[in-house]
Amino acid sequence: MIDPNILSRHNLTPEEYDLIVRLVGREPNLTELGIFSAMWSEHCSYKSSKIHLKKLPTGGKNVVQGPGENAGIIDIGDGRVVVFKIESHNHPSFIEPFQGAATGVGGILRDIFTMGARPIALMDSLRFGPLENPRNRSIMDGVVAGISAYGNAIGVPTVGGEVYFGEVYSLNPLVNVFCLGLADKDKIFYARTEDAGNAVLYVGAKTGRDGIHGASMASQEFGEDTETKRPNVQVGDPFKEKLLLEACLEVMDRHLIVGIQDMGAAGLTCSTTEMPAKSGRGVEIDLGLVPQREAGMTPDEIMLSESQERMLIACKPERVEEVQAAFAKWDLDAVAIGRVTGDGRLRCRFHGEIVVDVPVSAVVDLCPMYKRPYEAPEAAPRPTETGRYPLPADWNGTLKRLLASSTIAEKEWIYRQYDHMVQTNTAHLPGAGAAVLRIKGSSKGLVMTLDGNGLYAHLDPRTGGMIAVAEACRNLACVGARPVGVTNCLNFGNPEKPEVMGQFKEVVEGISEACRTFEIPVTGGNVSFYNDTEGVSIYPTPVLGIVGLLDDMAKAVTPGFKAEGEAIILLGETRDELGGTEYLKVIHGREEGAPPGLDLERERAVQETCLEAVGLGLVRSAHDPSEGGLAVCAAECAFHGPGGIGFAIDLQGGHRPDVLLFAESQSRILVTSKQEDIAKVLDLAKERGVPAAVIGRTGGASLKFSLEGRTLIDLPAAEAKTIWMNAIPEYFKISGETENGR
Amino acid sequence: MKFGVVVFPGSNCDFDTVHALREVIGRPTEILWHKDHDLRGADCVVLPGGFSYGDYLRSGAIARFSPLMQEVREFAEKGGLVLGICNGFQVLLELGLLPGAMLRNKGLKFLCRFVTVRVENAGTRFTNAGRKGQVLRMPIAHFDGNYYADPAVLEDIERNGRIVFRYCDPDGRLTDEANVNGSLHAIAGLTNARGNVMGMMPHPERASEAILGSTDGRIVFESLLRAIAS
Amino acid sequence: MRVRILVSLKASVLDPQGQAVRNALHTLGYKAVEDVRQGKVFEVDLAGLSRDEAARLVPEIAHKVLANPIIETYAWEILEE
Amino acid sequence: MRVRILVSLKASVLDPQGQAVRNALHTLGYKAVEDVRQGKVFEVDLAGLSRDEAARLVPEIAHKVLANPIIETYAWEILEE
Ligand SMILES: Nc1ncnc2c1ncn2[C@@H]1O[C@H](COP(=O)(O)OP(=O)(O)O)[C@@H](O)[C@H]1O
Ligand SMILES: [Mg+2]
Repeated sequence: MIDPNILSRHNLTPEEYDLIVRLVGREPNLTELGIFSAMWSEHCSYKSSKIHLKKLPTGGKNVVQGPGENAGIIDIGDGRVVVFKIESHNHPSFIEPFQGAATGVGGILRDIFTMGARPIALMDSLRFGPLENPRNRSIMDGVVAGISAYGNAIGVPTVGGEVYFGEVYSLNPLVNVFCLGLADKDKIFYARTEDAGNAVLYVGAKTGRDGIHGASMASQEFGEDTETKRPNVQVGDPFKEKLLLEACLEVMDRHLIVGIQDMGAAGLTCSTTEMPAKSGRGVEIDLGLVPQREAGMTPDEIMLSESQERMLIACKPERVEEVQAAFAKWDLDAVAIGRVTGDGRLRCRFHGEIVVDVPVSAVVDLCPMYKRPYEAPEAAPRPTETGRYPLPADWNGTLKRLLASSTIAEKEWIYRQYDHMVQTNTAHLPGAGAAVLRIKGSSKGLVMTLDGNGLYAHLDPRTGGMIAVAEACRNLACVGARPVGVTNCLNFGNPEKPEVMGQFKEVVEGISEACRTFEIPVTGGNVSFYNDTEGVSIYPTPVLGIVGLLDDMAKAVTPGFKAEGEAIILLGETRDELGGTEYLKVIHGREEGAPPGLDLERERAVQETCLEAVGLGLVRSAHDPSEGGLAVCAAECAFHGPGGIGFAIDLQGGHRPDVLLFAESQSRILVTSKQEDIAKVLDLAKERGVPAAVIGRTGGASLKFSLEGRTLIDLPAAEAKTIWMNAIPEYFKISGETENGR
Repeated sequence: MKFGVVVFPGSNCDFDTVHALREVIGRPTEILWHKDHDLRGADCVVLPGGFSYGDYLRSGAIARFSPLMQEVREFAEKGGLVLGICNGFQVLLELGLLPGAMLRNKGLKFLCRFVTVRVENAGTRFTNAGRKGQVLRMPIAHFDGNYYADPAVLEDIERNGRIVFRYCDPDGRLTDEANVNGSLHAIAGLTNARGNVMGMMPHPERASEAILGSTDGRIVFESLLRAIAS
Repeated sequence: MRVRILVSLKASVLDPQGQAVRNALHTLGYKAVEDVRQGKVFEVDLAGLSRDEAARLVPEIAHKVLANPIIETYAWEILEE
Repeated sequence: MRVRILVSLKASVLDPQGQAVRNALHTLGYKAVEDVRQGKVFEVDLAGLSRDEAARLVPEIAHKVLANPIIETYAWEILEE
């Protein structure tokens, strides 16, 4: 009855099918096959990635929960923990940008509050094709509106994020969403059923035919027929999720439940197998009791629906009524659909008949793991020979073009649509660098950032992975915070292609090496494979989410210049490396060469210098050069300062002017200090062997760069700022163009 | 003197407001559940920001039917002090305690940012701690803050000093650009005829602590303290 | 019985959403489009009501709940008995 | 010519707005209301088009701009020639 056609529709190989038959002890029926298909999909099983992910460092004295749960947990002292995680929603966002992104936010929020934490911050990492193309504009407009609609309504601030633009993302936008929650250490909840006899409750939205086979869809390439193959798109209901959030936190606060799991990918299937599997139990449910939005749903539709805003709860039988009353207060039903059993099987009844009877451990733990063939990427090309590129004739014009490039330009058009202040913890507004949140009732602060340059990882996967970690940590160091934990979202093409698997392996090893150097644990993450459309893979795009702690909020530093007449000091050094830079891409039209090199020890020394200088109160502003190099970095410091304080920087030779201005050499931080503190900062650098020099001073109304006294750039700060501010809004000026009637 | 903050399903600035009133202003503050019928002795009822009932249908439209709103209406009719912030303002409009309605922002996007507003009337119970013409810096965060009322209503509220705040530039000038959501007469806050009910789109609770970038919002809360004391 | 209720902005109230749609259509080259007004439509299933009862009920809920009479008007029709 | 275009969610797609309206009506005691689906309506003025031209143009703009074909469907009618 199960023929190859059915198998391929379920995205299972004949070998996997044979294993299923052995594990179940007979031929599975279609519902059971659907269960295996979803849970053994790449998206849920990590069957291609697990052997590599094992290399990541996950331990540490503050780690309360590493990978393996809905989110990671780090102890931040005072009886409190932070719970955080990043997730991708790339495929759904391509199909329907608004709902895809919105439900991505809904999903990551549930991952956090299902553990007992109140979500206090969201961040988003986005990749789109160039905005010259109206299709890309419309995708971006929809994605941003979707994130905004969900996050704003539920009342969790979107405090930061990042966005890059590149042709490879035209047919495959990336939408990664990060969420962080705060919990009391003694009120953490896990996806467990505990003892046999416990009740199993279904809470939240009714089940409809939404996103059926979403998990296996995220585990397939998109082809031309994708448009027609669209499953039912899930629609997010942030209002319902807000009720669910409050009700769940209430039953947890009162310790009325023993375990809980959200229903995201693979829906009821995932929760009814993972929860008992983790407790070594089974579950028996009656599918007829599952609240349904549509008439005539079949057992496999009920089991595989990805309707949003639902949770599965296990509680002691004598608590059922109290739990139901707590949900009723929030106008939600909590329906007892079954109970925990001792036999380790998932058994589902439907109209009195048993329609599913499978061992949960087979579904959850016995998916075959693959060591997919990988092809080491070609050796990174030698450092680009800078001499091949003609020197620009017009330096002012070159800086202007870079400031107007979508990847560099101001992202206010995006973050103004996000409520980034609700919950009244946002101490530094979005715009530059890391997000900074105060913790009410404490002098400590939380700092967080997302980072990942896909072009670097494309040109040299290992270095790209390392740089993503280094840069994220550097962003924290600029504020004055030390990293405490890492989550990551690895966006790649088809893992069945050896070259993609090779990129994956290298990136993971790079991340791993950098995290070991910085001694930070990876507490979780997400892998999104099959980001290919019509056979073309995206650049390998690791996105690192790093969370840091500030001991004293009052000492936090921002990137904007503070006053005229202060010294501008460059920690670190600029090297002759133009490969992979935004400058090469925008001005010379090339995406090539080796990305900037990274010496992890040097990186550490530079960050330590900055951290110590901030701790001693010697630093007035700090910002690190990234896309666009030193020139763009200094310009941003000017733009973020009050009233547009300009600067004059005099560069010393040794390299071509374009290298000095626009190279993206790592391990550099631009700080400003009062005149009387210069020597102290330089001494701190010297102690750690970090090159450091005063390269200019703040003041005036222009952005001025000279090379050994000879003017290169002299641009009115106000004019430059206008270019940088208006670049993205210009694309969306024709109001409503991409509204799609919404 | 006691505040009461109403919690509707979907309210999300309720705890921010409670925090500002209890921890910053230092006054006892009751949390009022929308299904109750009891204002718990509050001297001033605050309807907080958020997305009550998801803001489905229209912002604030469904919240107005909450059981507690009956009490709030009676309280207001007897002269009790009622402050609506953002979504709370929208609820007051839907409830008819304040005139007019909100349309979508002129840019058709949700807008979250600091704005400056000018105190138009420092004689109200919500602004007596400020000065006429004073420019206050507070955040806004809304989709539907584009105030609309019939010409007759506008004339009435103008004539009777019921406009409390107008969007202005940092120097206090009224410009098209400063009127970020396109409100008629740049209205950011107004009172009822009797002066005991005010709605405002900016969030004073988000501008009550230096660490959040402004303390100008405290003027609203401190004015209420004075009003109740006298 | 199924009824349809159309809620639209009064003619005197500016409709920024309709304007945006019109501008978008113009940008796409649909010059024949002179004006666009955007509104809401509700399809409501009613149980056990006679025509007369519906004719009393629908205007009531439209006026009280579905439309904001300050800025909106409504119209309704029966789709199915 | 004036046309009316109704855009509604496909039947199987969740309609949180319609649900919220239905719940509100129930709370207010309108128990006869069984279900509510909310959609959008556009009234569009077209200049200088024949009936046939309109019959080509309207579905095109409805599909391309007014409705999101992934989750919505549309219907249209001529209100005035
Ligand atoms: N890139 C990664 N690095 C480390 N851990 C990861 C990574 N990707 C996934 N994981 C971990 O693998 C587990 C399964 O992930 P996932 O399927 O995304 O969880 P769920 O879908 O249940 O929320 C999680 O604990 C997650 O943290
Ligand atoms: Mg999960």
